[in-house]
Amino acid sequence: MSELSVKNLHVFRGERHLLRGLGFEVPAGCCLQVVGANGTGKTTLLRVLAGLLEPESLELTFRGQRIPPRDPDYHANLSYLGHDPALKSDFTSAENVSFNVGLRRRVASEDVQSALIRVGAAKFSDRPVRALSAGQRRRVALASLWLTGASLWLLDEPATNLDVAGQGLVASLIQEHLADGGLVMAATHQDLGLPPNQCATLEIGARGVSA
Amino acid sequence: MSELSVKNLHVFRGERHLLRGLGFEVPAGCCLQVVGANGTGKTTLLRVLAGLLEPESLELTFRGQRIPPRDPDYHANLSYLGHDPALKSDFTSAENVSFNVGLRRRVASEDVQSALIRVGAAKFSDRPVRALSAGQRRRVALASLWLTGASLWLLDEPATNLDVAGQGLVASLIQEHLADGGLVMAATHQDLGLPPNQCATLEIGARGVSA
Amino acid sequence: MTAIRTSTIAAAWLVLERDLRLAVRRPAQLIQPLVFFAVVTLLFPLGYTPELGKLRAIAPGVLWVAALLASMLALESLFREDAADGTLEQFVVSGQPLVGLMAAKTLAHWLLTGLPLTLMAPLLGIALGVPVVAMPGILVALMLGTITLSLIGAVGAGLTLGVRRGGVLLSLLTLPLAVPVLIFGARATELAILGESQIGPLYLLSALAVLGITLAPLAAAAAVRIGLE
Amino acid sequence: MTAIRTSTIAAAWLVLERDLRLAVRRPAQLIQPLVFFAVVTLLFPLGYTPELGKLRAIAPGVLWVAALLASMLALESLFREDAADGTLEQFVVSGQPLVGLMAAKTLAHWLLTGLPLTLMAPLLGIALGVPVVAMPGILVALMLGTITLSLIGAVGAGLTLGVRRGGVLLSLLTLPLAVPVLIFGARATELAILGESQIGPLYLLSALAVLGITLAPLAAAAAVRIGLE
Amino acid sequence: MNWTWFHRLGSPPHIYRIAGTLTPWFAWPAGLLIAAALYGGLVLAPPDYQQGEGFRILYVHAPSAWLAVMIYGVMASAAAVGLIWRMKVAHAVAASCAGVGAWFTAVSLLTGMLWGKPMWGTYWVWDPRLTAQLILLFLYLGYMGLRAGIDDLGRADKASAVLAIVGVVNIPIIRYSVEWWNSIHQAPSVMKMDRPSMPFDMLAPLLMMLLGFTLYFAAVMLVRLRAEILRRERTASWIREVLR
Ligand code: HEM
Ligand SMILES: Nc1ncnc2c1ncn2[C@@H]1O[C@H](COP(=O)(O)OP(=O)(O)OP(=O)(O)O)[C@@H](O)[C@H]1O
Ligand SMILES: Nc1ncnc2c1ncn2[C@@H]1O[C@H](COP(=O)(O)OP(=O)(O)OP(=O)(O)O)[C@@H](O)[C@H]1O
Ligand SMILES: [Mg+2]
Ligand SMILES: [Mg+2]
Repeated sequence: MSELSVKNLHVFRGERHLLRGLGFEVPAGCCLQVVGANGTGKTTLLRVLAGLLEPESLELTFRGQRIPPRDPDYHANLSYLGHDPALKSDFTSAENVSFNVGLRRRVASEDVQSALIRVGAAKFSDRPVRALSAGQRRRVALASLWLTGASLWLLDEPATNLDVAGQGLVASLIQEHLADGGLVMAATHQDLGLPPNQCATLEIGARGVSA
Repeated sequence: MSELSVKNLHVFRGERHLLRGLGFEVPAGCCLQVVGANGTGKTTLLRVLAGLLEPESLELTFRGQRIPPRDPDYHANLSYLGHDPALKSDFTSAENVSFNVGLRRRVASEDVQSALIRVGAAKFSDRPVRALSAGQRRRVALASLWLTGASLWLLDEPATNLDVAGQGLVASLIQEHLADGGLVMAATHQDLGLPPNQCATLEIGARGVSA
Repeated sequence: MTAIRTSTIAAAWLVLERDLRLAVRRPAQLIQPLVFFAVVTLLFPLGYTPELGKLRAIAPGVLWVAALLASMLALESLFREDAADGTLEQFVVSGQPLVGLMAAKTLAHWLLTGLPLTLMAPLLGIALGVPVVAMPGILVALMLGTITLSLIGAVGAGLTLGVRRGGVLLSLLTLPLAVPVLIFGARATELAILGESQIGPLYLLSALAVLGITLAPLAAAAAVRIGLE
Repeated sequence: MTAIRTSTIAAAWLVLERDLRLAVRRPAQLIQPLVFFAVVTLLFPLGYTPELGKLRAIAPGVLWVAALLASMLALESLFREDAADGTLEQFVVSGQPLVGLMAAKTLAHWLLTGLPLTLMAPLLGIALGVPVVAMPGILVALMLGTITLSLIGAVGAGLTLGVRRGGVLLSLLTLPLAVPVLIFGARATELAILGESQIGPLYLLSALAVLGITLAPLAAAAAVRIGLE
Repeated sequence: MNWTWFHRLGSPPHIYRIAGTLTPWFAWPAGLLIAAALYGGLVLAPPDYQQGEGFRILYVHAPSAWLAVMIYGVMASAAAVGLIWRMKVAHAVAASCAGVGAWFTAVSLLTGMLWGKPMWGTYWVWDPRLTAQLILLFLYLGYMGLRAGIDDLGRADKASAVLAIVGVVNIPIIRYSVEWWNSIHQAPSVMKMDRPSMPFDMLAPLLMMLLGFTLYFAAVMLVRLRAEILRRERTASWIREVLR
């Protein structure tokens, strides 16, 4: 049975009808990799599902339930990682992660530490984020994502700024999450190295773009 | 003969001695790919060479001339593409490119148009940048880079946000630039597809990092 | 991983605590509103006259202009930073009611600017020749007024996020919205200086504050949601 | 590709033209300082007294303080956006003398805030009981004074580039430096209202403007360079 | 010309040592002078024929007011040296001056206010000197605020140096304009301070106090400088030797 199903998704950006009646289904334990050329609407799609953008129309079903717009229970179950990683530059990585996760669920500081170790951010976890490089920040953002415990991950180019080891880290985080029965939608051109039965590809924009 | 030679480069960030006596040479028509794990100092290196960061010490030679800090002629010969693409969201791509290039050299609007065509940005060149996707913005930034006519390109993760075709575009822009006798330093983990005689690799951070 | 969801109250508290902690990270920033208030106050004698007798007459206006300006300067940055680094996005995605989070941010702003300004006012009042007996009345008026200014400011700041989307007109509305606060506040201050009863304007200031507390977080949340799209 | 390098003048002109064009695209930014100017100025008749005779006495101080604060309020946006989107980086990398580009940005700021404020002053002056004959004198004084204010402000804005939430700090740095402008400007305005000769203060205002024009762009360029590191 | 002395002057360990050696040479005379001046001022000097005993606060008030201005000059000069010759120690000197200068300014303001209450019946009057002194305090606070606002030390040094220099250009202008402002309004200027014919037994303690305060400033500045150097160089190897 599909955990997440999207039907009849229409989105306008400016005056352009960007996504026209898009529909797809994602079963539990599966990653839907969203691909398409620049500007076809990958980010738009993820932001709509994250509730950041209001679509013209959308029939969204999650775990068999019709999801109305701005449903808090649905939101509690999803985690969105966009281009801006929501890090306060005066705080350390640990402080940032505790805040970002704490907004959703109670979290102990040991959990935060172990998450930072998991993403390879332990070395610099006591430095303020302003003194971190682009890739180091990205890792801290991944730690928050991992720790929220949400079952649906919406990832927009998660591997940006990461080195080769970091790209492997993203792949393994996703694999682990899928193994736990989670759901991932990732807009990325990177090969996630998933077995074919765990990974579907959604190509958007072939038809959907008018410009 | 080497066009660009760097010797004795020392950089501190905060209290950490990040680059310790780094030195290298780049001949004309050659691309130096800067690699290294996240946080080893790739961005720092490029910013120092672009004159945005003051190093503790640096002996820089370009085309056989010792370059003092803040040398306008050196700057006129280089082009830097960093994380922020210097685009005004209220301007169209064409307006942005004419401004960014115009700051350095006179440019006709046909040249701007042909540059936008070259990077695949013609379709959306009349839209304000705020209505562009991440990858589309990146392409506009590449158009400025290409058009400045500077001989030394300093590129920090130029392929970020780009789709597969866009990554190919970056590689081909670099190749063309090298063929014209230009010089490129690019911090990227992407394979640029250059013949081995045109591409050297500088791995930093193996030793240089203390944290 | 056991996941105990954070309650709305706890989430709002977290936001409040975070904003205060961010401010404490830079203690210099805590003092700045106070010095700023003093600097603005200084400008009026310099522009007008050094005579305390005459200054007393414009003291209410001076104090309230300074309060308005401090509120405006500090508020814009409060939201802009959160918008730029993606924090507001995460607020929306978190599933926590945005209204509560916005209320917390507004409260943090008031604690960091409105309250210190209020407490500082007596000192500046003295420099403007205000008699000491008037101070309690001025304190009460500023306390009520700055709360409303923070609330109005939060809506304005939310709206400026979405300025591009045609919120132009709305963002210009917030300043005029502050005008009633300024008028009643200045009037209350004037009455306090004259030693007369302030009941009327204080009553109106409280009414504005109550109205603000009920409506502003809702409006701010709506504004932020629109601004992010 | 033939590469005719852009001359410094042409580059500065480009920057100026771009800032003006950007402002026209986003009229809200243009109007906000004006609304602020009006609200602050009109607060005094509302809060203080409706008697034109008394208002006339405070008019110079009020006009100048309001102009000073409005100009400062608009300052923050002068550099912040350019710093955030990487434009200032490109200025530094372009090899064009930063001083020229900063001078152009300052001029743009003046054209977008100082000049409109000046042009708006007569209207507000009338509301404060200023006689019409005084207007030309007031216009000249404000014109000269706001130029210096923009110049001082550019230095302050450059210095606070690397400071998060620098809005309040910016005003803390610039307001004390602007004291002479305020004093001479208010005096010139007072003399204009009294119908006396303004030569003295206008002369001093011009001297300040000349000093500012010579030194401020240098300081602003140095500040920006430092701020980007 | 031999510049080695100049570069040695710029080396932190060298300055650290010199500062350590010099401190007592300033501190002791400062203490003695201040004690003597206090005795002379509070005990020996005759009460003022107009102001009675209250005038004795002058012995703290006037020297701190003078010092406040002087220290700003020192600070700006050090900042300029740091900026022009890229000398980090000079920046450290400027940074160590700011706090002391702000304190002297505050002391002059506070003693002035305390004095004002009996003299003028109010704590505050918009007198030109008072106003200029207040603005000076704001300049100091702005400088310190800017330093505190920038996290990178090198950037904080350079940015605050630019501010200090801009400020020093402005101080005379500010003083002049404030005088001018006040003379126009002819406020009831109660502060009649220009009395060239001050009797010697009133003047001598004043001058001693001024010298004492200056030496005191030098001593405190050096102590703060040492702390500042330690903070900045905490990763350098020579620190470990010094602290051993
Ligand atoms: C907040 C209040 C005050 C401030 C900020 C203040 C400020 C100053 C300053 C800056 C100076 C140095 C003068 C110069 O060289 O230009 C000074 C000196 C002096 N002040 Fe004050 N003052 C204050 C109150 C008073 C009061 C109430 C008196 C006594 C009536 C007074 C008497 C003097 C005298 C006698 C001198 C030294 C003589 C001189 O320099 O001419 N001050 N004060
Ligand atoms: N402002 C700063 N203050 C102190 N340290 C800093 C600052 N900025 C960066 N650093 C540190 O300097 C090091 C190098 O940063 P840099 O951005 O050059 O890395 P990078 O090689 O580009 O990494 P990435 O692949 O993540 O982009 C990092 O370890 C970072 O933590
Ligand atoms: N605010 C906006 N107003 C109007 N159109 C917009 C806006 N934002 C984006 N668009 C347009 O919507 C389309 C989809 O944008 P989106 O960011 O979703 O693309 P994307 O697939 O994520 O591209 P990329 O690979 O470059 O990130 C683009 O063509 C873009 O030009
Ligand atoms: Mg995208
Ligand atoms: Mg980098």
